[in-house]
Amino acid sequence: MAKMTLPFGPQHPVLPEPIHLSLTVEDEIVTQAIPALGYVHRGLEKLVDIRDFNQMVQIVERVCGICSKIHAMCYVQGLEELMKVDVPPRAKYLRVMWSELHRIHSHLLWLGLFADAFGMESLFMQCWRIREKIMDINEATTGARVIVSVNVVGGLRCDVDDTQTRWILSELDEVEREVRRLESTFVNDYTIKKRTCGIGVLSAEKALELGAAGPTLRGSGVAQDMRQLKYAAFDSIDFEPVTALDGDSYSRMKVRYYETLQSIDLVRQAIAKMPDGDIAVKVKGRPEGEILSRVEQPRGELFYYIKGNGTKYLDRVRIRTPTFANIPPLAAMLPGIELADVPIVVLSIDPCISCTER
Amino acid sequence: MPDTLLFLLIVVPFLAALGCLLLRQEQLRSLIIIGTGGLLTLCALMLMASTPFSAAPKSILGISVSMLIQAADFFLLGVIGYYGYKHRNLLIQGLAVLQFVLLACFETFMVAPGKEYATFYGDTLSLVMVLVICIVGSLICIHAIPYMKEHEHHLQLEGSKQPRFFAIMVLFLGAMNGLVLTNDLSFFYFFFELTTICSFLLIGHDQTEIAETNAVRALWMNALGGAALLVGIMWIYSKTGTMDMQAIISAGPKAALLLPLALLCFAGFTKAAQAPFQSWLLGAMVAPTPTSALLHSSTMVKAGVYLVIRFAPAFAGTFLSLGVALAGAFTFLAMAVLAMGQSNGKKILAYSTVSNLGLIMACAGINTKAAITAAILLIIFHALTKALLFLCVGTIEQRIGSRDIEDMRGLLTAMPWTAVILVAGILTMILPPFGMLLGKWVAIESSSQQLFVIVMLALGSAVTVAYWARWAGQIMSVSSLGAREPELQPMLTRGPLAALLGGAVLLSALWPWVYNRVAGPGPGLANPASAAVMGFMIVVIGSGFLWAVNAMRQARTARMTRPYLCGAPENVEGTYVGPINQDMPVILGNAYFTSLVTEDRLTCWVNMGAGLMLVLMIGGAL
Amino acid sequence: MAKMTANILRNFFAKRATRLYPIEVRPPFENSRGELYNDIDQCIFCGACALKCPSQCITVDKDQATWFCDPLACVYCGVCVEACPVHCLHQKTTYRPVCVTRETIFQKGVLKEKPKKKAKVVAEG
Amino acid sequence: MKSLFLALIGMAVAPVVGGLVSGLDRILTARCQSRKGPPLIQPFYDAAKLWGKEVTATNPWQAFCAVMYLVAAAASVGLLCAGSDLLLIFFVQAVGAVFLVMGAYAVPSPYSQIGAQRELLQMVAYEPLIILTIVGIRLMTGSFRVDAVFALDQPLLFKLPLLFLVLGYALTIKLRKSPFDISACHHAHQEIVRGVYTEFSGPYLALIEIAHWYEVILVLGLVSLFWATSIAGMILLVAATYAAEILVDNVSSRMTWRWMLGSVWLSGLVLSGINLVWLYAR
Amino acid sequence: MSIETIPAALDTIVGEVVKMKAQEARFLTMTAVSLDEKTTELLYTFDQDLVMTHYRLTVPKDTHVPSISPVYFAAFLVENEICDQFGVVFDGLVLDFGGKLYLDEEAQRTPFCKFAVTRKEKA
Amino acid sequence: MPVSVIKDFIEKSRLKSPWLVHFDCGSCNGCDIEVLACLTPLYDVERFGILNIGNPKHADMLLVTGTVNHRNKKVLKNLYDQMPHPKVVLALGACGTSGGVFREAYNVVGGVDKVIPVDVYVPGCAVKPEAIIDGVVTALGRLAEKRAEASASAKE
Ligand code: NFV
Ligand code: SF4
Ligand code: SF4
Ligand code: SF4
Repeated sequence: MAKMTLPFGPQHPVLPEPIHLSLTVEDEIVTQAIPALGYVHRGLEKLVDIRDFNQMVQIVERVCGICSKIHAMCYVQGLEELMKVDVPPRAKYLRVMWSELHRIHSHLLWLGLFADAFGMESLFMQCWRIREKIMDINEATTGARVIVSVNVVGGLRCDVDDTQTRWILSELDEVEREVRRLESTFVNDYTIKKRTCGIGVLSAEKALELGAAGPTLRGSGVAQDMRQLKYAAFDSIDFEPVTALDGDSYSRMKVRYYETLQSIDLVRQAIAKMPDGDIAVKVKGRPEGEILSRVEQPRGELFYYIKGNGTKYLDRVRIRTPTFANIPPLAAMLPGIELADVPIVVLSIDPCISCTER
Repeated sequence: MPDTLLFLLIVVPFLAALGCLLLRQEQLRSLIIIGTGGLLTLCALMLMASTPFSAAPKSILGISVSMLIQAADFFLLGVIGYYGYKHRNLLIQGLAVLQFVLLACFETFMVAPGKEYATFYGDTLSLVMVLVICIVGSLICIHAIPYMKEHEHHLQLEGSKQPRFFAIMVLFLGAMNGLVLTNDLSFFYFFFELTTICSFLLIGHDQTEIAETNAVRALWMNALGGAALLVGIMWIYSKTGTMDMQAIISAGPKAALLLPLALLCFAGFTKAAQAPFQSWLLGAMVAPTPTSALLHSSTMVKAGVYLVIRFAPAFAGTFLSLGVALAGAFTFLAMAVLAMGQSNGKKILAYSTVSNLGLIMACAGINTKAAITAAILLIIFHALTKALLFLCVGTIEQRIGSRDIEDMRGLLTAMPWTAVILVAGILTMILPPFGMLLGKWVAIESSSQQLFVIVMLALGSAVTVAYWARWAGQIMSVSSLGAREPELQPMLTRGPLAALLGGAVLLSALWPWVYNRVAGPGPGLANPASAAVMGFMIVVIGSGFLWAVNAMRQARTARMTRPYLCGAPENVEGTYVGPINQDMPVILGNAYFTSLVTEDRLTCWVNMGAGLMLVLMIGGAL
Repeated sequence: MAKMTANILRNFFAKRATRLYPIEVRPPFENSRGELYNDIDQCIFCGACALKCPSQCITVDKDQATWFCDPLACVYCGVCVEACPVHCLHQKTTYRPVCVTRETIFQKGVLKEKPKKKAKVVAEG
Repeated sequence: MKSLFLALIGMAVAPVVGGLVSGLDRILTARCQSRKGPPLIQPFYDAAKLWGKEVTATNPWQAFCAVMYLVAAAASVGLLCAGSDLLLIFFVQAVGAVFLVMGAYAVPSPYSQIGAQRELLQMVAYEPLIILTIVGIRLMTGSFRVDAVFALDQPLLFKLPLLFLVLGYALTIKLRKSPFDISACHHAHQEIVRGVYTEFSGPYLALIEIAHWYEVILVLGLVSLFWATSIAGMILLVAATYAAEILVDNVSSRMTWRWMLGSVWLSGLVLSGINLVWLYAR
Repeated sequence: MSIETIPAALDTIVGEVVKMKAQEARFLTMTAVSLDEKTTELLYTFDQDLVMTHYRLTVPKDTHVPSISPVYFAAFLVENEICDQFGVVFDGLVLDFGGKLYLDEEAQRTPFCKFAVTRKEKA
Repeated sequence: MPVSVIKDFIEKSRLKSPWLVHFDCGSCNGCDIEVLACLTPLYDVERFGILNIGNPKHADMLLVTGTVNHRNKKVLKNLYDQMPHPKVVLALGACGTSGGVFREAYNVVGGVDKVIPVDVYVPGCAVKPEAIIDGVVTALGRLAEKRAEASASAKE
């Protein structure tokens, strides 16, 4: 029957970011989807040649504005390991706190965008309204809403005091109440289930084979989370990965929804267990040798390869972001779905193109 | 006066056919065809003045008319049998033999010379039919002159088969005229069989394998109808002892006659290609387009609906009537849905024909005065528009080499004139204030008392709009003005198209008058589209039309932009820069709902449903 | 759907969340990182800020005693502020206002007698 | 003469009221999302601005279609106000719908093409329902005319409750509200951008906006017929229906056309069937 | 400090990867580092239950490397990226962007290779 | 109604109903999410009649975030050309205004003004929603100025 080709992106209102999919549809069923990247590629890994390893912290933070804090954390953790720096414990807990705050804001953001993808504008508004509280916490504690820029090699740049932590906790209570209010909507709503259940199914084997990461992997029932590596202060924080079994868009949504709640709990734990003390140590020397660093981003496992050569300029930084890993599963999921479901499936991996292309 | 006109309307085509066969000279043939067309049109118009009338010509050129018909009946059956034998089709042979035997028995044993009655009769219904046959039919024949030339040129035939083709075409008109004017069942039977043969010959005209198969299919289905008709006639005769149609009809519904009338309706259903007999008409698409146009608009299928409408008063208010309504409405809906799944332009037209005839049948089945009026109005407007659309598609096909509507995308650049005519034609099919829609409106209003019918009509009419609008839309789908080369066509191609469209528009504008003329005098038939309402619509929509034309003219000078393709740059028109910086073509296509509407699968269900309806209809008559 | 309806209705009857921005301005958080300003009298034109800036948007000319910053390229990270040895560089709590043409910050001070450190001048290409 | 006068008044007033209703709709929707929302006359600002924009076109035929859409929508409102035949009103509004589709088809952009196809499917979904509703009214009043409704001494709603629900389906589709904002959505966050609207720009989009206001009035007019016995009842019913539409819009996601066709035809037919059978049986 | 790696050669690498797949390891990524003007180093990283395994492959300039994307579909993206940035050509890529995954004509070719580098002052 | 009243209303409407299209031109998402945040309840730019219309053909304002690179500059240009006049362009964030931290990366062209004329620069990294609102207001001022200039020069 009559086929149709359409460009999906680079500028498409459903996609906040410029990615392009060349879709072929027949009777509104996608038969082929070829991705095209490169609209966000800046080549910032290459900036190691002209920016020293300290300046690179600011640069890797700007790989992506949504997960910027965790990028920096991954990078500095790698360097700290390479340079054998012992980070003070308080800094570790603070890192957990901010990274989980980041996860909350990222997940709320995504839940909103996902709601928008299936056309529920009010839910989008609701999620983003809640998210503003987290943004306020960010700004109040770090000085910036989005690119919080708290990490430096050797620790952190800023601290929180008691009044602040109390305020954070009370705000989080509020956030939790509001998020829980949406639980039955996200999990039980008829129209949402109708639009997401069984759409874009990725079995556990397929997910592993295609190298999926993060909620996309956990939505298929694989309990793998880099926080199990116990980086930063995760060694003393109770943590159990959230999973869902069906591997469809609905499962991925559920994973992210419950991770939001989990992260609220993790922030609370981090604040509760936070010891007093310094937040940074002075770092001496220059990085030399190579190191790998992995952390869990909102979208999954982030991987940094850092190679230093004894000068203040690194030899190579290689960033493998979770979305980079999730693009092949996406490409495998698209054929066979309805055109109307394309935004849902695309968003269900929570794509972040600026991370992917750097 | 009517006698002369009758003679001219029925006999002249026969003579013209003979002329076409014998005078094998192109110019002369064209002259004969145009002349016959003109004459028939004139006669038909003149007949308007003298309806209703009845006549009983005894002899024609000195031969007794009834004798002639009797002889011709047997001859026709012989011909059918011959073709059945030639194509090794046992069913046809059987049907021919059966009818032969039955007819022989009938003529020899049963028919007693009864009292005198008019063998020809004309009322509004027949007059409308004659007008449609003569005017639309002639226009089709005229359009066929350049068309067939091109057609044969394209096929690279050695000897021209045009004489035979045109002979049958004009003969067809005569047969149809006879069919709608006769008042004698035996005459009716003759003309009925004659149209069967003619259509068979026309469908098989190209003599390709597929053409022959389809022709044979048409033959057996129609022969089946013929047999049913014959049995019905005999039955009626045995009950009433007369062949006088008016006498039978005006006697009103009688329980005893229901079954034979059901058989008559069955014959009508086969001829009008109602489900489950739609396949012969779909198969008829292989014939050259003028044939399709003729079969679909003014002749053949209209004979089927004519038969049912003619006898409608004889079963008004009975269960049979309801059965006809249901079967018709079902066909209307089912064929519309099937048309949704088609991209072959001619097939869409074919399904739409069957669908619209279903609507007409449904009107006949509803069988109130308003409904019958609706049916007649639908006949008129359907014939005009459908002929127009077929001729357009034929013209387009000869130019672009395809009848697929996907290939007609952006036809506006390639064939601006025809494209506009085609779109206008489609719009007259589905939109007010044009006749088709107004007819449908009267139909729906008159069916409001019958739940199932109205539900199917409501669904069907929505689907109808969808498949037409889709086609019309994509014809206009062009991305930039580009250089439109002016379209060159022979006058004989263009004239009929313009005349048909003009006719449809004009008659729509004259709707109140047409309606009153068709409805005739009588109580309780308020015209839903009174002159005031029509006036309002014509003024508002008409001035809107002028504004729109003006806006379109202004838009010509506006800055032209490229279609929105998510910002992907375009290097070459109709492409966008996709992955690997390659120019990806923008391919457009419609959804044909392959997952829902598969022709094969659905047809099977539809046929079963329709068969059930027919059983219900005939069984209900018991 | 029922739950969502409850949500919607709660929203409808609750106070709206909108802050009517230009009319109603929330005071910025006190440690918000905003626009840079250089207390030029204090500046010793050492160039530490220019050296450390990840965006390389500061140019210091120690001979001319000028301090130049491209505020449109500045990413408000505050690294320069932390790097300044004499703490003459500050960040306001608000961002630089929007502008309709490219603007730059150019400050000229007086050369201090003895720069404490020997600074390197990085010329912006 | 009187009805002509009414028709003209209706055609003049409808866009104003329709625009205000759209503005109110936006405010209420914003409130549901705990936002402030735009000013009430925002739709007029939008339309005026669009009217003043540069004229760009991809195909002049678009202009034709946009004008015809507006004219047909206005004519149908006019006929409604004149108390004319309900089916005719419906058919005239279909003219507009068809021209909107053709306008969307006129541009070889996949988005508007898919939008047009879906718009057709939406028509396929809602048209039968409206016809059946009209038939229901006809069974109550014995006539297809609007003015006959006003002669009743009891609101139609009492006898046609299920058909009113069915009409609700049709309205949701016609007003382009979730879950049926499938072919075009008021905001662009949809896989086909703005569907049928994608390729109309500037003044043509303004025309379409205005036509949409007419349609809002037409639709609300149909709703008001269900309580034609008192003005207060009419207003109340219209307000309640519209509020329900806004609510449904806010609490449901956008569905796919397959779901729409299936559910609308099925539940619509069953509901109207029950109601009609009940009417026939009486 | 250096990562523990298993050395691999051009002709064994695909076999090793197939083995990893048989063990149901998850393909993480590949990392390319330009060692000097003439050689590029490829690091294949796999993950199994949070433990990483690396294969190190050193490729001289202008050598074609067999693609592992037929084994792990997921590798197509990173191989294309390396092709873009380092000019390493992979044979048998399932989806080959031909060095245009990220970069258009106007941009510098193979920007990550040493020979393309103009290094700013070194401290 | 005199024509001038309508004309005035149209001119006023231009300032009352800016529809925007947002193009992420290789931004890090930091600015993007702030643009989206503007639409959400706390900032609710629909108060000003602003709609994120997502389609250049309907838009009056082009919001560009992020650095221009070699691939998306063509898209940017294309989008700009598809917008009907009158239109304004806002460059958001350090990246949009100048290229920000990525200015020197190999695939970065620089700020938005390297490709299309920019009317308003909104600094920040990431831009704050308030700043975006300020930017839009400034842009509307620019629009009014431009219209006034144009009509003045037309009168001469
Ligand atoms: N989470 C995350 Fe990133 C990273 N790294 C990734 O794909 O978001 Ni912008
Ligand atoms: S670091 Fe401080 S003192 Fe040195 S140049 Fe910069 S502003 Fe001046
Ligand atoms: S704030 Fe950051 S980017 Fe701005 S001038 Fe200082 S160091 Fe450079
Ligand atoms: S200005 Fe900052 S936040 Fe905005 S896109 Fe650039 S790096 Fe990201």
